[in-house]
Amino acid sequence: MGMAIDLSTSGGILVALLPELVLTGWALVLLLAVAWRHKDDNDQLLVGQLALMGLVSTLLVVLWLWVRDAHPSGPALMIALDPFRYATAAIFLLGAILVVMLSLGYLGRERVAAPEYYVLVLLATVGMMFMGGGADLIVIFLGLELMSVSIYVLAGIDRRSAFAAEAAVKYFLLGAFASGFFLYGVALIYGATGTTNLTQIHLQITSLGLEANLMLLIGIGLLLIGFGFKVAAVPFHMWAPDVYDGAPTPITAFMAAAVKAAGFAALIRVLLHALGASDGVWTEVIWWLSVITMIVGNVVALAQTQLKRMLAYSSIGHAGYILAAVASGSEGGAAAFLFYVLMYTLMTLGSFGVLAAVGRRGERDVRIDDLSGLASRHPWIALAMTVFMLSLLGFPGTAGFVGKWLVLSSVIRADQILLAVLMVLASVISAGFYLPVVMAMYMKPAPSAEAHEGTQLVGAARWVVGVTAVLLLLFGVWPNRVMDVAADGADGLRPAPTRIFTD
Amino acid sequence: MPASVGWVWLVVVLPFIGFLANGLMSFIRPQAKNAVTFVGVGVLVAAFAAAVAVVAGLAQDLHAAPFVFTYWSWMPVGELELAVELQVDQLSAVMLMVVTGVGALIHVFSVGYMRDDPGYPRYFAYLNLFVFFMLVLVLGASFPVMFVGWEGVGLCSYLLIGFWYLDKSNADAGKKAFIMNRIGDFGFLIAMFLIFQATGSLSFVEVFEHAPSTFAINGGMITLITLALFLGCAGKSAQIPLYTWLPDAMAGPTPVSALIHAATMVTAGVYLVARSNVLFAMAPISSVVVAATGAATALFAATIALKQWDIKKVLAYSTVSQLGYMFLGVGVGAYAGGIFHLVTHAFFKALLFLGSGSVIFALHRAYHATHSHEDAQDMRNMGGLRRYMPWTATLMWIATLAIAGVPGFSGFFSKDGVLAATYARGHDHPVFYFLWVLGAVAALLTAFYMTRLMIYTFHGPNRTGKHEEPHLAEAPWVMTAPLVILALGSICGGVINLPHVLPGAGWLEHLFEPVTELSHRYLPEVHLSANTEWMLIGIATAIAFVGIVAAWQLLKPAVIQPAKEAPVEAGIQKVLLNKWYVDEIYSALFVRPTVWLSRHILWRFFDAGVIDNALVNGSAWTARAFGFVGSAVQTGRLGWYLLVFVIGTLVLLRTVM
Amino acid sequence: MEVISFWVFSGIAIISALLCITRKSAVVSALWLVLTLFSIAALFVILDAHFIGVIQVLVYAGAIMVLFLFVIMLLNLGRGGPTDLPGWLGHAVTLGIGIVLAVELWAVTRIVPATEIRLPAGTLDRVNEQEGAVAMISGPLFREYLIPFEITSVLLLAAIIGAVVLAKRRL
Amino acid sequence: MTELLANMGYDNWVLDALLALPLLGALIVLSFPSKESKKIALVVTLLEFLLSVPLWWRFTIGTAAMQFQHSYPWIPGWGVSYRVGLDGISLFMVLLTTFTMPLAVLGSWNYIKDKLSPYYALLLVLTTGMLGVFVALDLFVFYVFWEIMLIPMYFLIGVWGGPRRLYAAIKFFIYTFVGSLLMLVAILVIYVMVGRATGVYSFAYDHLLANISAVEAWAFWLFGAFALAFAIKVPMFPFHTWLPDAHVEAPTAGSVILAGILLKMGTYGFLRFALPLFPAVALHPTIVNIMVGLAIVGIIYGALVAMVQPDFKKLIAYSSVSHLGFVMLGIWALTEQSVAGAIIIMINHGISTGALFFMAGMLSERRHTREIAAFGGIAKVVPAFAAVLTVVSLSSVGLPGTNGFVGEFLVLLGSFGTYPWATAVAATGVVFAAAYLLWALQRIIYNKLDKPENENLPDLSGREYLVLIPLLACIFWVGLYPKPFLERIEASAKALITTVQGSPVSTVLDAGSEEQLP
Amino acid sequence: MQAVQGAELLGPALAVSAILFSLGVAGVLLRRNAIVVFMCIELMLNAVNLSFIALAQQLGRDGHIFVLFVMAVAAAEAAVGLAIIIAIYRHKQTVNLDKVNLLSG
Repeated sequence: MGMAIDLSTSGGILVALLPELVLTGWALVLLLAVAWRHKDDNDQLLVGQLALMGLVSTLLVVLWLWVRDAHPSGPALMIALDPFRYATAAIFLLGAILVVMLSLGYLGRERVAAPEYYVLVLLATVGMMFMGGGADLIVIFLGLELMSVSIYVLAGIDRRSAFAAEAAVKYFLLGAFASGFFLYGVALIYGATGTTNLTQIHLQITSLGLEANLMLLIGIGLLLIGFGFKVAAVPFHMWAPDVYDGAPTPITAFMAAAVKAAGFAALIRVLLHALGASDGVWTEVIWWLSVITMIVGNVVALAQTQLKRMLAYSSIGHAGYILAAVASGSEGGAAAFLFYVLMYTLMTLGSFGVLAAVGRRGERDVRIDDLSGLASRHPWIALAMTVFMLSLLGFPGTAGFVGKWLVLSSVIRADQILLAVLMVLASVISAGFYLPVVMAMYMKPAPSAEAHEGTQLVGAARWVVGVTAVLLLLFGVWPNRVMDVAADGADGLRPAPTRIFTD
Repeated sequence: MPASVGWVWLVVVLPFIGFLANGLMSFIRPQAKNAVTFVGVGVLVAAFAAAVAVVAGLAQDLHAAPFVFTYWSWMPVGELELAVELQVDQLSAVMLMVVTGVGALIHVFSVGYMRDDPGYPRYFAYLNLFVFFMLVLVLGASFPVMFVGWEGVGLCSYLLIGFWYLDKSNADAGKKAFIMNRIGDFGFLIAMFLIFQATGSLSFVEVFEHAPSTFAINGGMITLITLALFLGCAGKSAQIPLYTWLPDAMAGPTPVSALIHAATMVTAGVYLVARSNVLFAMAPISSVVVAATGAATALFAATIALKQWDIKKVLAYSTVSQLGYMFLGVGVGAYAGGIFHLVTHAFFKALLFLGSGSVIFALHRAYHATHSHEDAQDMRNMGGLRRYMPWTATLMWIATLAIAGVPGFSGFFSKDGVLAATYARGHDHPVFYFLWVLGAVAALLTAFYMTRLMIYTFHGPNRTGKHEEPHLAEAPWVMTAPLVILALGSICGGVINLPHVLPGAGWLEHLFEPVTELSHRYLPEVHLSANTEWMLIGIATAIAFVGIVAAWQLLKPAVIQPAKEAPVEAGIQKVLLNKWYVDEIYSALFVRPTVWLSRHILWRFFDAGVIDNALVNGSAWTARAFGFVGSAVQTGRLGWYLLVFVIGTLVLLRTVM
Repeated sequence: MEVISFWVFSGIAIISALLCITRKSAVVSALWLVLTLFSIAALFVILDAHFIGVIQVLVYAGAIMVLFLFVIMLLNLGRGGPTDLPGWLGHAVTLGIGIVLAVELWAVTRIVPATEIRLPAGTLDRVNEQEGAVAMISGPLFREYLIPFEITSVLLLAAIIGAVVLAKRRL
Repeated sequence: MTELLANMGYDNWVLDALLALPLLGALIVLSFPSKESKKIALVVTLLEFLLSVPLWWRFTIGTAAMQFQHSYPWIPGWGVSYRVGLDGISLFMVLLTTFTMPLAVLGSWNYIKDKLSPYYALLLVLTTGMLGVFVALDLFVFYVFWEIMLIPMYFLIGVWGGPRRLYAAIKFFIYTFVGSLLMLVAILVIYVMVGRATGVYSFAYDHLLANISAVEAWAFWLFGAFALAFAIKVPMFPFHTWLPDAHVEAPTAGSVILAGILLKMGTYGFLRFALPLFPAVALHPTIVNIMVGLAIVGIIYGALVAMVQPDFKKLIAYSSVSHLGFVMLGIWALTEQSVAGAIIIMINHGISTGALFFMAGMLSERRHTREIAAFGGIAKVVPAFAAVLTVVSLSSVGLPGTNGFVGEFLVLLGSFGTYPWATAVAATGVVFAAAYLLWALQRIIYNKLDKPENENLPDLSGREYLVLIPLLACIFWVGLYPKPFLERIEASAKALITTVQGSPVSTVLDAGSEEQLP
Repeated sequence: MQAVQGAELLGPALAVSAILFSLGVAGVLLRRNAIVVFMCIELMLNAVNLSFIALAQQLGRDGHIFVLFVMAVAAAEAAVGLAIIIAIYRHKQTVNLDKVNLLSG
């Protein structure tokens, strides 16, 4: 029975917050480094490496807490100490690590001279970790804002690019707008239950029978809108394609993977942990969100010619799949989410890595057909890309399939078979835009002799692409361990109705 | 059991060996004609010898029950116990003799006829294969095994009709034959399924044993079965409505026409009816259908034969007509009579064909010598040939008299037998009198057109052409010798089944008693009074002579012009010349509509248009179209995005409240 | 008395908000917004949140709005160029949506928090008198709400960095 | 010999070896220079075949039980285990596969000119995929193999295919994908519901089969999902339109494998899953009418459309639709003869149609066209080719003495008892079959030799003989002495029939399917 | 008396906040000037704050703390947001959102 942490003591709080503190500390170190040296690319590289160290060390701390099975001795105030937090934190950190690795070469190539980039990546990650680990709506809200603010800036960090600036302004205005709704939702939930602590909210709802309280319901609705925006659920998704399109590719990957994951983590924690009692309401909403999201995302992706936008829409589609897991409203669904989002992070980072290798200047101009003949020039890159595409498609043998399988079975266990059917139909549609990528690489001749000469994976990006591809195949064939971990991560997330807990 | 009967497998295997050997030769040593001849003819002679041995074995007890030899289990599934087995009984014995005997003769003839053909080995390979399948057909001890031979001979006929495949019309003829046979075979299959459903077995012995206990006489099931079987027969034996392939089949080499399309294969239908006489006897309606079809075909084909100029076409329609007689016979229950006519017909028709073969051979050589491209089969190019080829002329006259039914010749007895049997049925039901009349008229026409053929071919002035005349000559002995033997058969073949008024009558009928005794329960033989018989004989004789004399008087070979300057026919003559336009009608009614439907409606419109474009690609396009709509909605204007966002909000709040 | 003042300030807030969103010039809008914020501050005070009211004036009306105006001046949008207001259709749609949203949100006003979780009347007043307006906030802020408070600091740090990165002249 | 193998524990490792060997081979092929690849591939496939041959003798006749069966846990947490086995039905599918692959390699010998190593590697991977489908006894594993095999085929068509290969490839992929994903949902539903009912969550075939009653309420929809997936694969009219494109565009070996093996996966699926799992639905009058009706339509329609195809490969493709219509009829007739016949046809179709595709490939290798009109009279220049083509066509027409007859005869004979009228209609198919094949035959090898480019075509080469002779041998073996096949099939066929007919006909449809909607 | 007053002021306060929120949303929809849009968002946040305070009066001071944090967040957003707006102005010489549509489809 792992180590119990008393959150009423400052020491306990320190331990509980250790990962966030460590990462923030590293962020400050980076800041100093930036202030000290910010002349040329090497300085930037140095900062990047420091950031990598920071993320890795934080990951170790998280794993330490997880392995020691740190849990609160009393009520979990403000910050949760449960496997779900550790699992999500690990995923965010993994995503951030891969992003930083992609960026090391990328920033230099694109001549983005802003070493603060890495600081902001770290701070955004801190924000995500608070979203995944917040036991109180206020913490989740602040985490969300911390993440958002950093991402707003990161989206527009390439100040020479008008696209980046536009992406930033769009993302910022809509984001602020959305957090207005989120906040209103928090206010109403607070009004209905008199507290913002997730566990307490659950207890209040059950003990006072507030399941159908109108104020609570509207609060939930507004909350869902706020989250819906963060995870780019239709119809709150309109920002996503443009922002993904305009932002620097590694940041796009970061948004598509980690930011979305953070949104889902918080959403799932709030819905299952605090609002599980009134799931009658939100499952229906999520059901609809999921359906339209997966359909719109995949269908519109069919019409894309640019690779980057196609991936953007496809990530909307995947948000739909994850929402389906949420709609199942079970810990099984949460476990499926953890597995899926981990694998999804790998695929996304990998495919954007390839994109970054193929394109230039934000990769906006890379059309799918520009990949023609890539297989003959760069067989390994093409192979990796094929793995990513098949995995995104959810094809057996890749981790994407296992993920989809888990989501499906969680959905079916919740007897929402129609949702399952719609989900597979949506993924049939997705074959219509994933396969052409493979087709272009292998089945179309290179347009010209000098095509793909510029294509190369710089530095660490090579590792990102390679490792993600290998992992996807590995977990596709042997997912056992990860599945168990995911199940453990979701364990006890949804409190049993009868669990009485003394304040 | 007499041991020699057991050699029956040898009879079957020998021709097959010949096929394999010659088939191999045709690839490795196409020029080694002597070897091919040795093998090709040798196996047939050997098979004949073996067949004689088998029959001799059987002859030790003419009333023996059928000998069934099982070789291996073929398709044993559940209650279906299907084995590869041969059956030797009186009926198959007779067929065995005909097939191997006539077959051997025709093989010999072919040696001369095909001498200069580049496809010589292939020809003999096919011919041997045909004999093999024909033997399987007649010896098969169950419907499926028989069916193997049944379709096998069809295949060989297909291959041999299209032997000179580089000419499209030959290939067409072969295809037509095969497909029309397949239509018949469809009936055969259905019949087999029905029989299996009813009796749970398919082997002759069991089926016929169980038949009486299984089927109600004149019941629906038995009628259906027999009609289905008869559809098969009609296809194989060129009866109305499936006869049109046979005349076209003359595209093949003439010996083939003699063997397959006169003597053996086309008679398989008759054999099948005779073989399953029990079933037909239990289904009077079907029997009447058989008889009526036979009579009608006999007459109809005879009319067409009247106006054909192609010597082989005349013989072809004559064959169809004669087959009609055989069906008339088996239809009225005179199974022995039917088979009897089959045997005699095998002799004289083979003789006629081979004779015409040597005629064509002669003209062909003549035209070849002068490099002219006249039609060597058109009687208008012949005439007076008896001066150049006396042997052929004489022998063919014998055959003509036989088929015309001149007393004493084999054809007279067999045809008279059939007609007498038909007449005898008359007191069961008057319709048979009508059939008898049809038969009689057909007999008249037969006498007429055969005489016509002889006159135009061998008598009057020669129309072959100045330069060709010197080259006209008798065929080599290797071709004439078989004719002589066949001629003997045509003359005295009748003795095996003399009318009842004569001493030693009905030998064949007695021979077949073991086979037909069951059916006699349902279809007892009616014996006419001696007077009636004499009367019928008289009528038949009269008919024969009237036909011959009429032709001799009416037709003036002198006025005929050679084919190229011949005037165009008109009126009924034209209709007859064009065989009542049946081919045209069929193609307009069935062939072209089917192809058109398949190509334009089924394939282009439905398959490519509806299913593939509209539904399959259509759904893909629709999805993509929605995609374009979706990305058009993505205008890039923040105001619009906010609007969508807020509208979504309103809806969502509505749902939660 | 308080009730009346509540309604007065509410009226002011609403009207000035309305003007804020409908005035053509950005500067004017900004000024109307300031007025709204002021009256909201007043409402805070009426609702027993004295400290917050003060902060509202300081932070919002003071700092944030000044920042806005500063930027407006910087980008010299003072004297409006072409209006940024849409045509009548835009107004109509907006009006419709606004009303619908208001109606939907209005529903919450019918709900009164369950009595079990409500404090006895005037509790905050009493706390106010005992601890003073500041201590009443600062107490929990540095105890239960320590963690959020720290997060806020990081948030502000991030914001500063971001602002600097984006706005600094040198590329 | 077999004892020796037995002592080597052959029965325990053979299936694993069969699945592993090709993958290993693929790696070897990739790791060697590409000029070696075809030799390696040939060796590997031959080894594979030799490895599989003893199954013939080691297989115990007269039992319907799964043989050579064993399993290892794969994802124990989810009741997924690698579980393989053979019965009388799958035995022949496996043998057919291992028999076809070496020929496929030989058939590609000169046809494939570039990217050799990946080509042969994919062929080998494909082998594993197909074998996996036939031996899997765990629905999860089955599904995985079922999908896996799409990828190699997709590349074979898309990379080495004809001019419209891209279209054909993606069409093939998505068409199949639609069905199989719905099947995945169905599998999961069964898994969950059976798990709920029994408390044991497992994908094991026998477990699900034993407790299938748990999904009674859903049976109709689940059957539908399975049936759709399989019907697309078979392909049954009207889900057949991917077939002509795929066949025409695929390289020779691709077409051969498609026709020879892939299509069988559909019919095999019906035999192994759709019927045994949902007998009640399968025997429901409405379903019966639909399936039998579609089978017959397929037979006639396929034949008629085949008749008018200008492209030889397309003609063969449509003829497949017709042939597999017979199989479906036989399966649904559910008599010993018809089911056995259906399985025999599955084998025949692999042999005969495979041979036809090989020969079509040989023609297009020589003339770079598949248009029937481009040929004519070539029997004069390539007699051996013509002879073989004739024999193969006739076997496909179902001439007695060849394999084609045995299958069609048994199916029709068996079905006649169950559906006399349907069978009567189906029997007309034999006439149409003769029509389209003989017509094509005539236009290719007979008629005038009027195209100068045909005048010096080379006749069959030694390698081509090597490909064709085994097929010819099988044509006559199955045609003349099918007993060894039948006796191995019989027990399983009988078992299938008893399983299916042993259950009451479902009332799901009568209850009105609306409330069955999810 | 205060209880009564609080009880009866809660509803109105929530109503006012709802109206203000809606006005903010309406403003966001109405305006095209990025800065004004942003101001309207600030208005929304304030509306929410009003709800918090009104509820806090009934439920305890947690609401006040929350409002405090909201203000901090607003400040942070203001800083970043205005910086972003300046950045876009640098590229486009305008802050009219209708002109900001390079990215679309």
